[in-house]
Amino acid sequence: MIKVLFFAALREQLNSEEISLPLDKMVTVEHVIESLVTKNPDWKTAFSHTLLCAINQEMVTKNHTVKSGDEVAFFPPVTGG
Amino acid sequence: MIKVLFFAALREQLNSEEISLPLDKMVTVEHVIESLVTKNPDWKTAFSHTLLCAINQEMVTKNHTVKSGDEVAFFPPVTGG
Amino acid sequence: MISVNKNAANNNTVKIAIQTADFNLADEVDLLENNNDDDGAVATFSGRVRNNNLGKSVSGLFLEHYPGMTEKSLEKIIEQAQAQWNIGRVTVIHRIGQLLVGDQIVFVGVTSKHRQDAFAACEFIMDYLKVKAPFWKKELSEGVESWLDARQSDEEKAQQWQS
Amino acid sequence: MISVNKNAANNNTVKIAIQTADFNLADEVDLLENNNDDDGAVATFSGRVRNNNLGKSVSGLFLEHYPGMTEKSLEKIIEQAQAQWNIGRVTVIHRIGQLLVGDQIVFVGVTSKHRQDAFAACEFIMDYLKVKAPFWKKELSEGVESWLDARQSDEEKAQQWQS
Repeated sequence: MIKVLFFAALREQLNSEEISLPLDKMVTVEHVIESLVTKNPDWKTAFSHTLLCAINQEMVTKNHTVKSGDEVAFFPPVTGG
Repeated sequence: MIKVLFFAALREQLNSEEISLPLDKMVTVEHVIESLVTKNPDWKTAFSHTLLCAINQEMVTKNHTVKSGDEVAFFPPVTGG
Repeated sequence: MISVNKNAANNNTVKIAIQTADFNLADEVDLLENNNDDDGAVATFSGRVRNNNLGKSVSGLFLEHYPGMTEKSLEKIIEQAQAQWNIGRVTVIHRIGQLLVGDQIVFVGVTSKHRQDAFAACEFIMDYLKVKAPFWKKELSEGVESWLDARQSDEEKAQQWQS
Repeated sequence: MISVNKNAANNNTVKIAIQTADFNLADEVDLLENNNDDDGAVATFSGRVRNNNLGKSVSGLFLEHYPGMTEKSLEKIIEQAQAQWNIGRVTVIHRIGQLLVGDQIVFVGVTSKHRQDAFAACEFIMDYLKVKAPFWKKELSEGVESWLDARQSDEEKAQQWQS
């Protein structure tokens, strides 16, 4: 299982802030997005925007490996400061 | 006449903070220094150090013209801030 | 949420605070300067909610963040600054939640023996915070709430430090 | 000696103060921010007397200046900053007379709509003040008073802005 978090505009677009996803093998961030969109076809548009991803609270690129127990977060480019 | 001011280390070396100097024609800053040193031969060492000059409170170079009524100031490179 | 790491050996105290509460700039500068006679230079930046953005009038902001990751990302940014410049103490405060026009949003303060290091590290931390720290602003403008888009200029400014 | 030029049209208030008295950083930042919702960014620098300089322990400083020219030179430096960057209010305070370790010497604060302008103008003003404003420091170190030499590095840093 992995925990998947959504923030800001993405959270509102998906109307979801946290879901759990079964994970039986090591995959990439790209695969996680694919399986999210397969399960929820109406999420496709939201995931077509530029998004950032963090695994265990560290920014990663989309070919980064995800393993069971990871906290995976998707969010729009940041706008603090 | 011109008013000549000295500041900081230079003021202490010359033991003078302000003098008046007669001026019968337009000269350069370089000429002012020459006439100061001619009148006070023991000032020669102090004026051989790197010094800055301001005329009427604006920084100038040594070939700048000095005219009667000017306030001419000599001082070491500045060290504020 | 406050994290303070004190390294007694070289006076490198780091304070990171993510909070809804306002902060007092003078208190923060006192904290940077107190018992810190080694460092003569203090550079600070403070950012507040402006009354306009990209030509629209603004009445307030809501700031969301990613608890946990926010602190980690700020720690990492500060470590990068410490690696590049000879700096002493660092404070980063970022507010979250509902803010009004004129409210303080962010404070960065850096002390150093030399002003150039204090300025550079302070600006670096702000630039990296803008593109690396997980904060998001929702703007209230003329009765409409909308998430702000990231600015290309912020991304470009942060990249300049790598050259 | 305080000179305040207010340009109501674009909120460009300039405050220059040369004083023996101490100043309060929070009050100065308040003055920069008060009724200034246009400018979201405030960059500040403050310099204090360090307890050491070039390896020697320092117990105090005496600061001499050239009354009249000091104010003029600071006005000119601020005008140059206003010409180069889009900035709002500017405050420059420089103390003179006898100062002890830890005492504040100088404050520069700049507001702007954008942080980059505030940072750049603040650093520029400090760099130019260091080489153009007629202040001289006499240092008291181990019982001996001596005038400080100007630093080549300050001259070089100021020249960088011209490239």
